[in-house]
Amino acid sequence: MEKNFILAGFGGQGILLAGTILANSFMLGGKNVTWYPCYGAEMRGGTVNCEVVVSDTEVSSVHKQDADFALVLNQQSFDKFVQRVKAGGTIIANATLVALSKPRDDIKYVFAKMGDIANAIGSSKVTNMVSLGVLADVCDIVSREYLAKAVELVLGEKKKQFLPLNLKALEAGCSALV
Amino acid sequence: MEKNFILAGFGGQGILLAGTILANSFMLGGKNVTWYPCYGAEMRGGTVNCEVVVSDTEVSSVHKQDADFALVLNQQSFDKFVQRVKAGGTIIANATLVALSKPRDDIKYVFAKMGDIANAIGSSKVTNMVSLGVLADVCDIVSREYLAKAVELVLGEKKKQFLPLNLKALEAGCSALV
Amino acid sequence: MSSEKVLIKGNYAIAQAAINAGCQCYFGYPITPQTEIGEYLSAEMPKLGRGYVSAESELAAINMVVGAAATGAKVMTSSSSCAVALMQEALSYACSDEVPVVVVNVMRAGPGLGYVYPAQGDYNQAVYGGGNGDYKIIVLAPATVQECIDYTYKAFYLARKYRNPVILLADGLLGQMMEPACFGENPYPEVDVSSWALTGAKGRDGKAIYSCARDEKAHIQKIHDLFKKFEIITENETSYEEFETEDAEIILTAFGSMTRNIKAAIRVLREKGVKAGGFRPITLSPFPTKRISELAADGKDFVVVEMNMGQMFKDVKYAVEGKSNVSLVNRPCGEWLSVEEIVSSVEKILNKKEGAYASCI
Amino acid sequence: MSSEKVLIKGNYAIAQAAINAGCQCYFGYPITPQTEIGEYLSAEMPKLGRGYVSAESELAAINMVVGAAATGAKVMTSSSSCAVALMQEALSYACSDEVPVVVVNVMRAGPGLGYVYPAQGDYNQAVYGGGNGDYKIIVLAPATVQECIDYTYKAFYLARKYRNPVILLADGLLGQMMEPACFGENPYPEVDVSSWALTGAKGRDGKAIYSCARDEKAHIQKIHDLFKKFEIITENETSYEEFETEDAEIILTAFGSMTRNIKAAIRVLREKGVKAGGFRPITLSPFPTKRISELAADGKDFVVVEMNMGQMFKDVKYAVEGKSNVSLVNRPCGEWLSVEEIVSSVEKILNKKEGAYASCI
Amino acid sequence: MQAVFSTPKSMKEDFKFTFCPGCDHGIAVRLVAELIDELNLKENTICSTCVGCSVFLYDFLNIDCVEAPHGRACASATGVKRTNPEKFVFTYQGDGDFASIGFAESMHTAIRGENISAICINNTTFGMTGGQLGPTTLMGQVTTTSPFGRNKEYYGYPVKIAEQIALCDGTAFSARVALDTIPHINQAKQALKKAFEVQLKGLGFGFVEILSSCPTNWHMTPEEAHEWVKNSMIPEFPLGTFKDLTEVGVNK
Amino acid sequence: MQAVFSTPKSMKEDFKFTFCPGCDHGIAVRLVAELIDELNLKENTICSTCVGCSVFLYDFLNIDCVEAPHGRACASATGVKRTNPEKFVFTYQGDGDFASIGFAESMHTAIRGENISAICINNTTFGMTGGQLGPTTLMGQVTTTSPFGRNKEYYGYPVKIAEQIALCDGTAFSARVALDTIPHINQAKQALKKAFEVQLKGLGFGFVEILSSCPTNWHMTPEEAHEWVKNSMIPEFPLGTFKDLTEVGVNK
Amino acid sequence: MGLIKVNNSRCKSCYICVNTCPKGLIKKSNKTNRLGDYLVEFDDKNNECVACAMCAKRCPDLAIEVYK
Amino acid sequence: MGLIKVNNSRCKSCYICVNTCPKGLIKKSNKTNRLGDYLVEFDDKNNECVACAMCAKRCPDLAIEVYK
Ligand SMILES: Cc1ncc(C[n+]2csc(CCOP(=O)(O)OP(=O)(O)O)c2C)c(N)n1
Ligand SMILES: Cc1ncc(C[n+]2csc(CCOP(=O)(O)OP(=O)(O)O)c2C)c(N)n1
Ligand code: SF4
Ligand code: SF4
Ligand code: SF4
Ligand code: SF4
Repeated sequence: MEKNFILAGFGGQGILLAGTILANSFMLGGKNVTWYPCYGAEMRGGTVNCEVVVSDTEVSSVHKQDADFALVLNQQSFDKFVQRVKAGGTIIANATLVALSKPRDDIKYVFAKMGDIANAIGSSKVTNMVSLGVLADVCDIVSREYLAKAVELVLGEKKKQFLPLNLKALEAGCSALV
Repeated sequence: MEKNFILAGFGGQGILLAGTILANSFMLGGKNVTWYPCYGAEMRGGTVNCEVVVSDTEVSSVHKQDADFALVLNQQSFDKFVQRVKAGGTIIANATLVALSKPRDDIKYVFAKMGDIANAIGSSKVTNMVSLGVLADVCDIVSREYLAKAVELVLGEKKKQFLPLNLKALEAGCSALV
Repeated sequence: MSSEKVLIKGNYAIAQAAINAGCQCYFGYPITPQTEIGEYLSAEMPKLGRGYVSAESELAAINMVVGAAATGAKVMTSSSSCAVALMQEALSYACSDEVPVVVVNVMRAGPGLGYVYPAQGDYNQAVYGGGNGDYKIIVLAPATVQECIDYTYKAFYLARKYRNPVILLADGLLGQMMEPACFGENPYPEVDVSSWALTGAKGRDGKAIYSCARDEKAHIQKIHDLFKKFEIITENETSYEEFETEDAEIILTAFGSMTRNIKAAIRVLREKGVKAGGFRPITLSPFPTKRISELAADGKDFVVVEMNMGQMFKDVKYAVEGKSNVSLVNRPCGEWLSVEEIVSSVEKILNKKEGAYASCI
Repeated sequence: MSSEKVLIKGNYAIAQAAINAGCQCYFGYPITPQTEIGEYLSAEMPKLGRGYVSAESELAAINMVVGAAATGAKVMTSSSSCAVALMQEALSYACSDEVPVVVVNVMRAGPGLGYVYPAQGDYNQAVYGGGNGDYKIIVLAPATVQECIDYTYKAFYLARKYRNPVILLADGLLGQMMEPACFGENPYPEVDVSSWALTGAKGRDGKAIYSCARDEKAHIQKIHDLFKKFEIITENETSYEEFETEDAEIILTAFGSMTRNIKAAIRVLREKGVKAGGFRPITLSPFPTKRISELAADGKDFVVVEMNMGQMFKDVKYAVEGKSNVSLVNRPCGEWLSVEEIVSSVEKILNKKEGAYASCI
Repeated sequence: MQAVFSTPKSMKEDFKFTFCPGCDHGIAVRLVAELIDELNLKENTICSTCVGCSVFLYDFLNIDCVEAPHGRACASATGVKRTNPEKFVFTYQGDGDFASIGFAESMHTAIRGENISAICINNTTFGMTGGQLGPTTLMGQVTTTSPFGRNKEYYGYPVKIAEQIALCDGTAFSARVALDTIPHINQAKQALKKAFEVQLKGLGFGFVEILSSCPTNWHMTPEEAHEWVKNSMIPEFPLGTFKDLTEVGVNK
Repeated sequence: MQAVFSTPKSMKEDFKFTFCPGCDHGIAVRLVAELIDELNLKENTICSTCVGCSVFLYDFLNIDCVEAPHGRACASATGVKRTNPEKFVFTYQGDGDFASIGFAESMHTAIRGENISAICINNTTFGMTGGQLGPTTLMGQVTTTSPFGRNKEYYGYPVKIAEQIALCDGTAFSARVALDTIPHINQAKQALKKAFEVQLKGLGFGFVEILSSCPTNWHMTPEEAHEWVKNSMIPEFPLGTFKDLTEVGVNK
Repeated sequence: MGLIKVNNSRCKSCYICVNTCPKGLIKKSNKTNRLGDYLVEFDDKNNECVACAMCAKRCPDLAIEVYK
Repeated sequence: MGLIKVNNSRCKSCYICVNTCPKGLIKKSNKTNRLGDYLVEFDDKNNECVACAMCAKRCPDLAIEVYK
């Protein structure tokens, strides 16, 4: 089993952090995992994305041409990565910023107003956490429990005060599709 | 036919110039020839020497381990290069500065008071030219005529005023052994 | 913490491993994709009372490293590709000086500026040098973040054990990716450097470390000694990884983080019924020429998979000496060759049996 | 004067040939044994209204040369060994920039400072670079003072014809020796550089010369194009000299001024009844791999004779691919291998038929 | 209506700055372009570009450019000028490029009195690589490689580029300017003009150090960044002309 | 009888200078050795040597030495000092080494305020390679690479090393001295002592530029060479102390 | 009497112009650029703009043209 | 009252000492060094040397020792 996830959005949406937490959750679950960032061809501005690959054996490539899951937080990322989801794969989009559209027939679509949910909880800054919750809901191999532990691990002592809000956002994401 | 000549003395005795003139004389005679300078292991002071190789075909090595002829203008050079003359080869020494001695049996020795001859002509500075004259006298393949032409060529227009003295010294060298 | 797994970036892994290995001072100048090594150390070294120097250039950094290493200090610098090119003169000196220098090269693309496209184009730069004269550097190529740690430890050890510069040749992928890894303890013993290190001429005559014997004969001897030393290094330290070579008919060969891709490709090929195996030099210098030669003598063909124009390919082919076929699957830089690309290229090669020619994708 | 023979030093021959080839400006920094090139040009260039720059370093000099070459100017620098190591970054850029740079390396010893012991230790430095990434330089190795002239002309021509850096790889022996030589006329036509040279954006848009395409795909293409260009260079310009190879059983191989020694050794060996021949690459890059391979396929053994630890030896062995034996007769620096030493080493090799192993004297 | 302010003609038509929002690099490039227009230099100029945030200068200015490796723009420009003395030749460099890795080349180009103009953008950091400590980082300043602030024990002191260049006998003009206010921008343009003119008159090396903001790596808004230029940089790097031989020519 | 002048103890017993007859390098080395004796530094010193006529310094001084490539002695010494802060570390370099190829390293070592002492022998030429034009060659001076004399068009101007170094904020001491007369030799020793002391006190970079003769490449007798130091060099390179923070310490 | 035109494809939403205009005639709009940042708009209902060009001189992206 | 000793293996015959000694007590001798140059000798018949050490201070080759 080897699955890869592309997480994408614009700078400031906490994409790299979300990817780090996802990767940590896999590590805590005892899997092999890699995380790899991409800043795109342009050096400044534009979208940011990272790729997380989880595997039972050693990860084969850390940066693949297509993805099993794409988690996209803005329109540009949707437009770009919808093309790179494998046939049969899933794209999970932040409907707050992404228009509902289904340009391909061979993949699954999940739309959730992650930004709105985050705002409702208290800050659009935790949209990324909401999105991870949605991902856990959609994707079997992503574990809510390990995600929560990973959030704690990554925030660490220094940012402990943000833990409750982040966990709440994660939680909210997990039940967003209900 | 390939013969090589080592010319040696201390800095200031005009060794490199003498070698250059010798090499030019061979070139004028239509031979293949190379000239190669050695400054010794020490960078400053000490002896200077150069090596001239003349050949009917392309010169095989420009810097050889032993020599057919050694032309030495001071004692240190004599001591060093007497060991590097080939068996059957010849060492030609400036008896003004080199003590008469024959440490080996298998080579020929020629001693001439080149410095005294040069002084007599007018300047110890032309000891090198005297030595070339001696060499021409001793060694068949070195031609007096081409040497004289080579002196003219090497001194050139700029140093034309020194030509007569140098030619005189060369001439004196040629008949020094008589 | 040391035996726990942590998810960490290759660059940080190298930096922390250097600290664990006892690195006393870091000298460096920023360049993507390895700037984080210096950034990490600028934060951590002062806390430990150790040194960090923002050098004015890589040329300065490597010469600082050589000076420090001459006193027996454990030191390192890190950089990338075009900037490592600036270190060639000093590396040639360091080999001749026999000082234990550690250089990390987290490769980006070339030639020239190369931006930050991932690549493995500095194989020749590391293995053949580019400084003057005859000298050899030990080159270690990690494939995972764990190995970034392991071989950083090893780099410091080998450098001191053999008084020879060591290059840790990583790539941008490895530097930038995170992966779970465990620091453990630096497994290597301390090396006694007191016989040669400069410490001030206390109770003894002054001694000097320099590159060039003053007499021709002695210099020739020195070079022969250096090469004899490297023969011992070759004997003792040549290191490689083999997977499923025993029954293999075709051996995929890669170095650095491309290793993971060939491993997966081998699995796929095996599933498809191709008897594929893998060979991965860990020390690029000394290169496992002997082992490759043995495998070739067994009639096994080679496919070299690398992100450059066939630099390691040439050394594999040199080792094979015509005993079997050697092919190349490569891209000069950019997107890492994917498992699928590798598999389909190998299949093409198998069909054509063309051997010994490059099949650049 | 131009058709007359003159007795001239290799260094001066190179300098005057550069003038004859139309060199517009020289940029350099002194280093023995090639300082005379700069000294000669500092006297002659001003008389011709051409440029001479005392650069502050070799690093500066090569970057001046690259800048000037980007405007289509004929320019050069010269240096030696350890100092050429400082040019590696810029040479990698220059290859990628495709600017016609001419670099003369009059080799001294290495590694490190190397004093001025004669040597041929920069074969790898010139042929494999040491800059980053994949690039190839044209390397010409003269064997006589006459060839210093001929290949200086050629270096300027090839650099412009192919928009590729050219290294003239001479050695201290050649630089310091005098030999009769004839300048003749520069035999090469002018190359039109107007399509790419920077001349100020007069009546057109500004254009730029840079090393790295801004998009990954374009950069990959650029590298492929550079390598395709080098294939054409290999096709058109690979150059070597063969002597008495036809019936030879053993072929002595050397480059640069060692060529004269193997020629003489072949004569001696022939006299002794050994069927010896000679092969001498003139372009070290592109290397005459194909021709060596053909000779090896004919069953001819090789003995590589060089003043280093076996650098060209490896390329010969690579070309031979196990088809015949390759031996090495070498010394890392210092006294040039004599004809007698070569002859006796070849005889030893013939007796033992050991092949493929180094027999360092 | 008539345009009283528009894009200089020597900008590329479709240029798109790769600088961050609010970065002063853009203003510096515009001033250069305006001067190229005003002095009618576009068709006669060759620029040696550098490696840093302005690496793509050749995509912005519609002039001929050659890219130099990091730090070597002055050497490259020397090569260009010596073989093309009639061309207008300038460099546009970051302070890391000019005064850290390339300091020997920069100083010696001044020492040689090379007839070129050099521009150095001093933003107290290595912008392109993400804000490390550079040769001009202020005492106490936090960067990614001076996380506890620049202190003398580890890092030493910032370098005074314009003063060092002014001390070189080959320098005909050396000034330090800033871009934080409109008067300063106007002064900057005047200084650049002089640095260009000394070249055109053949007087020697012309140099301008431009104090410039890097909001991204300073983690400030563009306005905060300009305040910081004013309050922190200018006191340490005084504005002014340190050498001006426009009238008399180089001193020997 | 008692020796009033003898060979410093920190000279190697069998040292043999490789300098030319009458070359001031020998005097400079002696002064260094005397100070090492007087300050009792022999057992605690590491020197980074250079490539130039003094390349064999390690054969003369009985101290630990590491050879740096041409121009990199200050970088090498930085490496030594940062890992051995308790050691006394100095460089001994030619002006070509210090101020031409190695100018970036030299300046930045001063800028960083590295606690080392650096000595630069200014003899207006590259001695070891046979007298080429160097960074300090005087205007009009004939060398093997300025056969028509140094002119500004081709070569630019000589560099004022001690002044440039003094301008660096990390410099605690910078002076220029000469060796042409006994009073000058005495002053030189005093300056060297200060440059050593600022290091011992941890005040920053200590630097001395020593005007020195090169009879060989100037084609002069030793006495003529000293006259030339006096009449030609000193007017262009004024002797003096350009910075002295011995008392107050580095300024920040 | 004055008028400015903002080139939206160049504007990077640094808002220097907003803070610079002495009459406060430039404002954040609610249009976004391709990075999702809000562009600026010229809002001069009372024809206050005197074409001083201060906004343009401080715009680092050459996004403003000024007319009179 | 004073006395100097010249170390002949160090002396390079630069003659700086000859020109330096204020009393003219150092002279070219007719002994040569290994390069063939004439060495110097101390010639102080009248015991004029005051051990000022000026010769030694200017000798670039540390060839002179001074005693008092
Ligand atoms: C030889 C080399 N070293 C390092 C780098 C990485 N690098 C690129 S730009 C840069 C510094 C940029 O800073 P500066 O020159 O101040 O310009 P800015 O980006 O701030 O405009 C560095 C270190 C490189 N490209 N080449
Ligand atoms: C990289 C490099 N470039 C050039 C040289 C050749 N070289 C050796 S010493 C020297 C200059 C010596 O001049 P200086 O530093 O002034 O010292 P001096 O010999 O005058 O004491 C040069 C150019 C070298 N060894 N290495
Ligand atoms: S990093 Fe700084 S200097 Fe570079 S473009 Fe951004 S703001 Fe400007
Ligand atoms: S060349 Fe000059 S500096 Fe060097 S040792 Fe001789 S006199 Fe002294
Ligand atoms: S100053 Fe320019 S880039 Fe900034 S907001 Fe205004 S128009 Fe846009
Ligand atoms: S000064 Fe010294 S080296 Fe010179 S002649 Fe006198 S004793 Fe000899």
